[in-house]
Amino acid sequence: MTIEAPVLLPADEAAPPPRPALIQGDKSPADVTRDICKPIERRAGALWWAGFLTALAALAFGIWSVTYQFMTGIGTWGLNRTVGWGFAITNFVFWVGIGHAGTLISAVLLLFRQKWRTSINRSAEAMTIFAVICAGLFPLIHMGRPWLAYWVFPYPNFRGPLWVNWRSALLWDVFAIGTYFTISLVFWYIGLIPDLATVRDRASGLRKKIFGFLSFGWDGSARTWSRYEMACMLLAALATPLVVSVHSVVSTDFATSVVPGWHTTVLPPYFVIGAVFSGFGMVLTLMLIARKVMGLEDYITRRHIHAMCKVLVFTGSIVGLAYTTELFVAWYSGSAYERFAFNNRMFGAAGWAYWIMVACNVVAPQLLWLRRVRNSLVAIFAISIVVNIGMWFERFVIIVTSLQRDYLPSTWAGYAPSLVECGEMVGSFGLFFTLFLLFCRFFPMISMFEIKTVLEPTEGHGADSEGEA
Amino acid sequence: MQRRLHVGMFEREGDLMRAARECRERSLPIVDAYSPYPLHGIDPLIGIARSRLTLVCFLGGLAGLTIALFFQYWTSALDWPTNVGGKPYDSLPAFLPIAFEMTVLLAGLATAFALLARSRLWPGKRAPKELRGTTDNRYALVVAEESAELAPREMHDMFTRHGAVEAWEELE
Amino acid sequence: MKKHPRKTVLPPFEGTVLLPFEGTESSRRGFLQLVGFGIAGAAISGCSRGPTRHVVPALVPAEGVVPGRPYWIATTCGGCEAGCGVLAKCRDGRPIKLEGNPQHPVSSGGLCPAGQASVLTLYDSRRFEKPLRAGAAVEWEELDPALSAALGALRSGTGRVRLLTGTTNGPSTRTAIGHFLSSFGDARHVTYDGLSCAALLDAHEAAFGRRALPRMRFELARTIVSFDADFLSTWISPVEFTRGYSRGRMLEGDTPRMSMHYQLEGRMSLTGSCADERVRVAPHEEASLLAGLCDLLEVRAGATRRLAGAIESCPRRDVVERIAESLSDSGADSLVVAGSNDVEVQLYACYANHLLGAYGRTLDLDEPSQQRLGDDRALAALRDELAAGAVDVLIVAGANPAYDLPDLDLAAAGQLIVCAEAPDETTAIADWVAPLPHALESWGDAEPRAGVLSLTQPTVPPLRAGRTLRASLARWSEDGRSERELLREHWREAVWPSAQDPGTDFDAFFDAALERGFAQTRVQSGQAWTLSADAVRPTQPSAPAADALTVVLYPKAGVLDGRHAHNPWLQELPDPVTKITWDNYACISPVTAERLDLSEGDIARLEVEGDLAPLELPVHVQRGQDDRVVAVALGYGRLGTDRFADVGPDWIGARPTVAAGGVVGVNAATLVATTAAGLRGFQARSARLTGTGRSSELASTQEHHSLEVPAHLAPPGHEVRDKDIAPRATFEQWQADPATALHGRHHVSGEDLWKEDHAGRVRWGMTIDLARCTGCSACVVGCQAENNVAVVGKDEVRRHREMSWLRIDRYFQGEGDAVSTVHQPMMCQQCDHAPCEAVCPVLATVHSSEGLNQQVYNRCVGTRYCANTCPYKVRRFNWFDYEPIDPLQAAAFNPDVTVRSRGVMEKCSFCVQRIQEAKAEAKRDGRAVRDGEIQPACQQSCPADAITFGDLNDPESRVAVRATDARGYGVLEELNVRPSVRYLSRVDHGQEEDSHDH
Amino acid sequence: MSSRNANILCVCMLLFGALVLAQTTDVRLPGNNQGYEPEQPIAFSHRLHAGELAIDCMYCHFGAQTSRHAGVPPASVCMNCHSTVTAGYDAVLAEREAANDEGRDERRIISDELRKLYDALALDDELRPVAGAEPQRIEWVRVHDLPDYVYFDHRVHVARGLACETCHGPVQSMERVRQYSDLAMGWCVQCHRDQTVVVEGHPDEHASTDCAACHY
Repeated sequence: MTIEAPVLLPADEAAPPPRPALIQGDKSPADVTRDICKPIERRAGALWWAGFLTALAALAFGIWSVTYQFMTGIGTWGLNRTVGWGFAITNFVFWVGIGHAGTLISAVLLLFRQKWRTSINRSAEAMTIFAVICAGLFPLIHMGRPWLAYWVFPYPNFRGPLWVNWRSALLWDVFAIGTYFTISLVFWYIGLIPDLATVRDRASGLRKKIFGFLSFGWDGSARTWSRYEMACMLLAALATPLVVSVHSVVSTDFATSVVPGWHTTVLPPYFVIGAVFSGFGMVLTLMLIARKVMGLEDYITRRHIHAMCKVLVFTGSIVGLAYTTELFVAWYSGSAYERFAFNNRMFGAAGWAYWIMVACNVVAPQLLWLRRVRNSLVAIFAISIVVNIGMWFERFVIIVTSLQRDYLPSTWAGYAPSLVECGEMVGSFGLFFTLFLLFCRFFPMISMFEIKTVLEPTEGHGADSEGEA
Repeated sequence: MQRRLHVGMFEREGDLMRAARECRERSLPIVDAYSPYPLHGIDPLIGIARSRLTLVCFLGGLAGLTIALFFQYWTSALDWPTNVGGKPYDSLPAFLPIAFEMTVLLAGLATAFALLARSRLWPGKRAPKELRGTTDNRYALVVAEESAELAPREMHDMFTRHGAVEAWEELE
Repeated sequence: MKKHPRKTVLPPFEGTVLLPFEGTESSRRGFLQLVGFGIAGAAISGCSRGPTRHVVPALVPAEGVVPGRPYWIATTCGGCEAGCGVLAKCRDGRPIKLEGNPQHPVSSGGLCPAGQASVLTLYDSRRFEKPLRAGAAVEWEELDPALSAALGALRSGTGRVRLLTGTTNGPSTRTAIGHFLSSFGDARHVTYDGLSCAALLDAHEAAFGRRALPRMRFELARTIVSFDADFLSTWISPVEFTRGYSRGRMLEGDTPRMSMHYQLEGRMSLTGSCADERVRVAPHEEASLLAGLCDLLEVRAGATRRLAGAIESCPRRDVVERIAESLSDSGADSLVVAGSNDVEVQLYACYANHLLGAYGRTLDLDEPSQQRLGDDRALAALRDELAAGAVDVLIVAGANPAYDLPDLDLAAAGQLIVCAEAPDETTAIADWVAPLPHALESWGDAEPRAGVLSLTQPTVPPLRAGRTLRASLARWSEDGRSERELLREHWREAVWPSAQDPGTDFDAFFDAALERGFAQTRVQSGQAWTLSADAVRPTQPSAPAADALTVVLYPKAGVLDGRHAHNPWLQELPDPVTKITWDNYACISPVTAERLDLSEGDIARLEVEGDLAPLELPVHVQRGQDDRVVAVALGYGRLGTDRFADVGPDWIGARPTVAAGGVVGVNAATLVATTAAGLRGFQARSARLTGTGRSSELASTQEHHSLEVPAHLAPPGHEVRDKDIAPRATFEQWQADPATALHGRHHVSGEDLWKEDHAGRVRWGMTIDLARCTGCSACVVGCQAENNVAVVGKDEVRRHREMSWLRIDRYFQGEGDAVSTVHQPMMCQQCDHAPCEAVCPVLATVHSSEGLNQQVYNRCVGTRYCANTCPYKVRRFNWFDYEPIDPLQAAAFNPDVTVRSRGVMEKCSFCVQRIQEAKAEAKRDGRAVRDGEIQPACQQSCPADAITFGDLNDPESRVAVRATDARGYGVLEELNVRPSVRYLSRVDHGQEEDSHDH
Repeated sequence: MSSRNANILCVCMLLFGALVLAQTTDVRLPGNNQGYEPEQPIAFSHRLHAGELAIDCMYCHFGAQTSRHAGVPPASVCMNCHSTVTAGYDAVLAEREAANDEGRDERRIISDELRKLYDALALDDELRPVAGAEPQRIEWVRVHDLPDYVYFDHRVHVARGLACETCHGPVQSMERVRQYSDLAMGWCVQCHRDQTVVVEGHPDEHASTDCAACHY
């Protein structure tokens, strides 16, 4: 049941804002509620079903692949004694990276009071969580004996007790990813509570019960809001160094080893910025689809998209700098193995992957300097896809080309993924989109209460309107 | 002792703020205000003190740091010292990443739980029905009256004067 | 789902000890029952309480045998005719590992890959369970009377009986054969060798009047010239020769020595890869080269010029002159050997040795070798007889002529009686098959060298129905004595009287011989051997058509002439030179490959002269091979190797090792030609090689064959990685400065960022002397047998998922004649600062207080992170569960080593089970472990004594002394991983390398 | 509000109850077979042999001194005594009395359990081999069964003077052998940490806590 609010607003007499409005269409809070709740209150459209079934099919392929691999062995992958990590860890790093944009948008931009984030932060955070779920699965399934994966946790046991190896970067991963997932989930859910209450108050029947349960009895009291804002600030302040730490820790999987091409100190910042870059690529992809499919053009405006394009150009350039730095350090190290590793990365048997990476990550985003490109949604969408592909290749290049040719020439080998590995990669995309589409369908995918704070003022507030979100 | 609560329901943020300011001027204790989004500037009018969540967050983080560092040291150097790659038993630099993650984890969880506990929010809790509109586009102001010092329609009139679409009173 | 690695599919056999003597029917059944029980038990293990497990003690225990305690039985290896002495390590009544017998006069402790692997053949379920009559199983009780009757009928008449065997040097068997054949009017014993050395024996007959194979003493030779003789790998007695060769290249002690080794050959052999100077020659040039050499030696020796002017028509005169100079400098301390089966070539080699005075020094005719006795001319006579239908009964024993000798019409014999262990090409056409026992379950003897009598005794009651030839012949001559009695009687009558140390009591003598595994008899010495120089005549140079290739047929280490083709360990053993497994192939030089437009793995058609069916086989491009030669390995395409269709894991991407109904490799024995002299020629045919347009990926364990990195990727000055991985110096450089090879290596600071707080009392370490290592791969199979290393099949090897804990990295440098080769055994380096340990999240690989890099299978969750960070890439991951193809072969598992299940990492453990065993024994005796008491399987099997193991913290220990040698270095030690394996850099007489100093 | 409190109380009580139950009853993790006491094919009494008769453990389990496995004795070891002792003393006395009373020669009494041993060895009542009968193996049930990836060596522990009871418990008072210790890794390691070992010239060294001491 919805409450029809009487439209009492007078005509907008305020001067036009200096910049295009964040939210278009002169929305009132009631419009916001109605618009954003609409997709979750009506039946799903054909486009949603098409996307959902496709994602589900991909997920099913992934589930078959994982099941077959668990029953048969890691041998169903294309790995060998030389290349012990391939698609799985590439996908792991890729997905962790994807997650970073969500946290960046919700936490870092919150701290910097960037108001344009309000339209995209909810779904970006959801994307983070789903991406981290996809990421977390890969270290699990890449284990030879995944049914013993709980051994990586330091739980009390009857083996002495025998603990875990705190010096292993893989264990750091467990804690970093675990913390990242937990904090992201908490942050996301706390952000959802007021909106869940909104949905609750518009709903009836079972739906009301479910959202009533999920909204924790939220009533929008000023005392709660006060604490709520403080908590969000604190969580944002925690999430900001956390997001930097997570990909730094992931990079130590490589940086702390002796493999030439992995063993390099530039990796942590390189990985973090790459993660932000790839994450924004993915956010752009999703937002461009979502605004179209869910009819949210008024909320995710060109201004948002332009802002994200700027981030993309900026981070893409830093990524380019990181690639150059890496080459310089390899040369400057004087180590023949390091130099060889990078020569091989560029001009060796798998050199094509390196050049795909450079073309996608460094060259393609530079097109966004052009206004024509920036104004074409199709071009932006294409670039965002290209960035995703490029960043996937970046991880592939780092992991595989370094392992393929290390110290002893006798053990040099190649790597080609198997059907099962491809199935698991496709499956992870299937899982990601399945979860994301379910999220779009059942949760308000734009933060209503935050949008309401950034609506253009409809009347003079005087001294009252100083505070902004 | 029973109090009378006067509730004014507004449709514009500014209306509520003006009503609240008047209450403040007339020293009428504002119990709370309900809004679809945080209202800035309302805290001093209601008399909400700065939240102590910061302290909770700090203590949570401190606990995480301490537990992580001690536990890693205890398991690696005291309980079962194991030679791992020739590294010292007490490999402090290697313990830092996990110490950091645990700091963030416990700080974040402590903050979140403190928020829920302090605001009395839990799964399945029922929200007051009367204020339903405040999660959409309405703003409610609740003013308490200790003893029947106000004229019966006085509060209602004041709320309406500031643009309230609804106003009522109830006994607590 | 299986939760934990399985130790073995057999229970620990508590108390089920079987006497190492002649088994009875019931005990054999009991053994097999237990094997069956064990497998059933393993299949259902893994639950928390698990099934009830039973302990089945023997009712009456065998004397001195305690369940779970290993014991050794000295016996003789049955892997080939070399007759190496072995100690069979037995546990709970069955042999699980063969080790070289250090006291044995022939092999002195080493054991070759084939010998190591022969223990697996014992547990081969293909072996005959019953005699066969025309392919149908019968009982011995049916076969014996029938054959006795048939043979008895021939005894009275004029029937022709022929016995065709491989080299049979066991005196008791030879006596039995002689006794058996003498009862017939027309009976003859024909001996042949699959890998014939008949020309060598015939040449000595022509030259010295006695058909004998001299004992070759490589340890005494200062200059060795080998014409295509692969004496370090497959030729006659490789273990003995390798030991001698390595003693001749001794850099320790007061008088370091380094023999000069020239190898002239067409293909690239393992021996050639070890040579100081290697010259590529085509087979048809060998005679001219040797004649030219003899010509020069005649001049130098001042002998009658029988070959005057031969040097003029010699193809590589410069080389021959250099060799002649070196040889005459060494005088009698020289050795010229030739692998050719051409009498002319062998005669020249004889003559050269004679001119040098090598007979009596490096060549001993007083104690001749009996490791090859085959006579190809007798074989040719048999062929004619068979063709004429003139053989009434042909008995074939311990040989597979239907495969080796495709031109022998066996079916033409009136009756074909075959004695064989397992089905083969010959038993398939036999009228009667009388099963032979495996060497590890039979009584027997061998005389590999005159005066050395090596005993064979059972280590397990017969698992199958086999009966030795000696016993069968006796039975068919109505002699009912048991095998042991037959052997003892022969020894009492023939051996004891001439024994070197007979004692007074025969029983004591025989028991002592059984305990040692051999006895030595007195041989006549000081006999004057005069060479009748008339046999030496000038050669007629021959040259085949310019563009034709000469086919060189050669045996591969392991499979040899095909007798071990059914052994999965040997099929998966990488060829020491090509590193290819599970196949034979046509080796051609890079130049030839380019000329013929063929590349690695292309399937080519090999058309040979004569009306022989062409062979289609994949091409392998081999550096250092002569451009006019195509080399193909013998021993492949064997019947019954279709058993390997099932080897390896079964999954959707699996490609079978052999197609259904197919066999491993291609049979090249059809290309063996019979030369004009009646000898079998292994390099006699010329051929053409053409591409078919198809290709098939060869299963090679090494993809990049050189220490050279691709030029366009190499940082300047680092085009070759030899300095950090395998540095090398010449003997002269070494004499001037023993550390020459190590100059210009990376600086190794050895500094730590932290204080070392883990010093242990003991630090196990190993040294590997690359100046001694020949790359023979005995250690690889020894390790596999000791540590239950799985066989994974061809497809998995192609995918670089071989499981071997110990591999031999082989690097070539240079091209053509200038190819130099490094063989570098590579296993876990047990680094003190192991990169693998730091990365394991669950502490599944940590360092022990004794310096071992431990891998705990049951803790491993299989992240493979450790393998990624291992700079040596020696960690092996269980991609699947690998089941043995033959369930019975699970009995060969070492019960002291966990069998790893899928999903866990494994690697060399320095044979920690042996360390633990030695420590336990030392504790029981209340003493410390003695230096040398612990020998890992690789060290034990090494014929070249290249590997030393021990406590590096004990300055007196042999390993500590070797580790401090000036040649010592750690591979990649500049990474500061502190490997516990120290390599001693290679020293040889090869080309001097310019040491690039930094 | 009160119903919520009641819910919380219920959960707390349940948790407490579970805790108490875990403490008082013998709750073990999967894989822990402490207390396993299977029935054996022959009701051999360790209480009688090791306790009353005080036969040394090593007399039967001779492998413990020289081998990894202590071993279950072969039937021939039983026959060292049981070729003469064929029944319990009480039964023999009763037969003697009965024989006295009835004025006949004593008969050889064979107890039911020993009958099984003789049957296995294919011996008749006079302990002579039965013609044509094959001896049968006795399938004892294994009590102390370590996982396959653990290598425990009896000989080292016996050589160091460790008493059998330390791990196997008071076997001399057990009618049927029971697994006394939990044999978990923590139990092994605890002892290895406390125990010192004397090695020539290196007096106080702990028993090894290296992984490879047991796992290889």
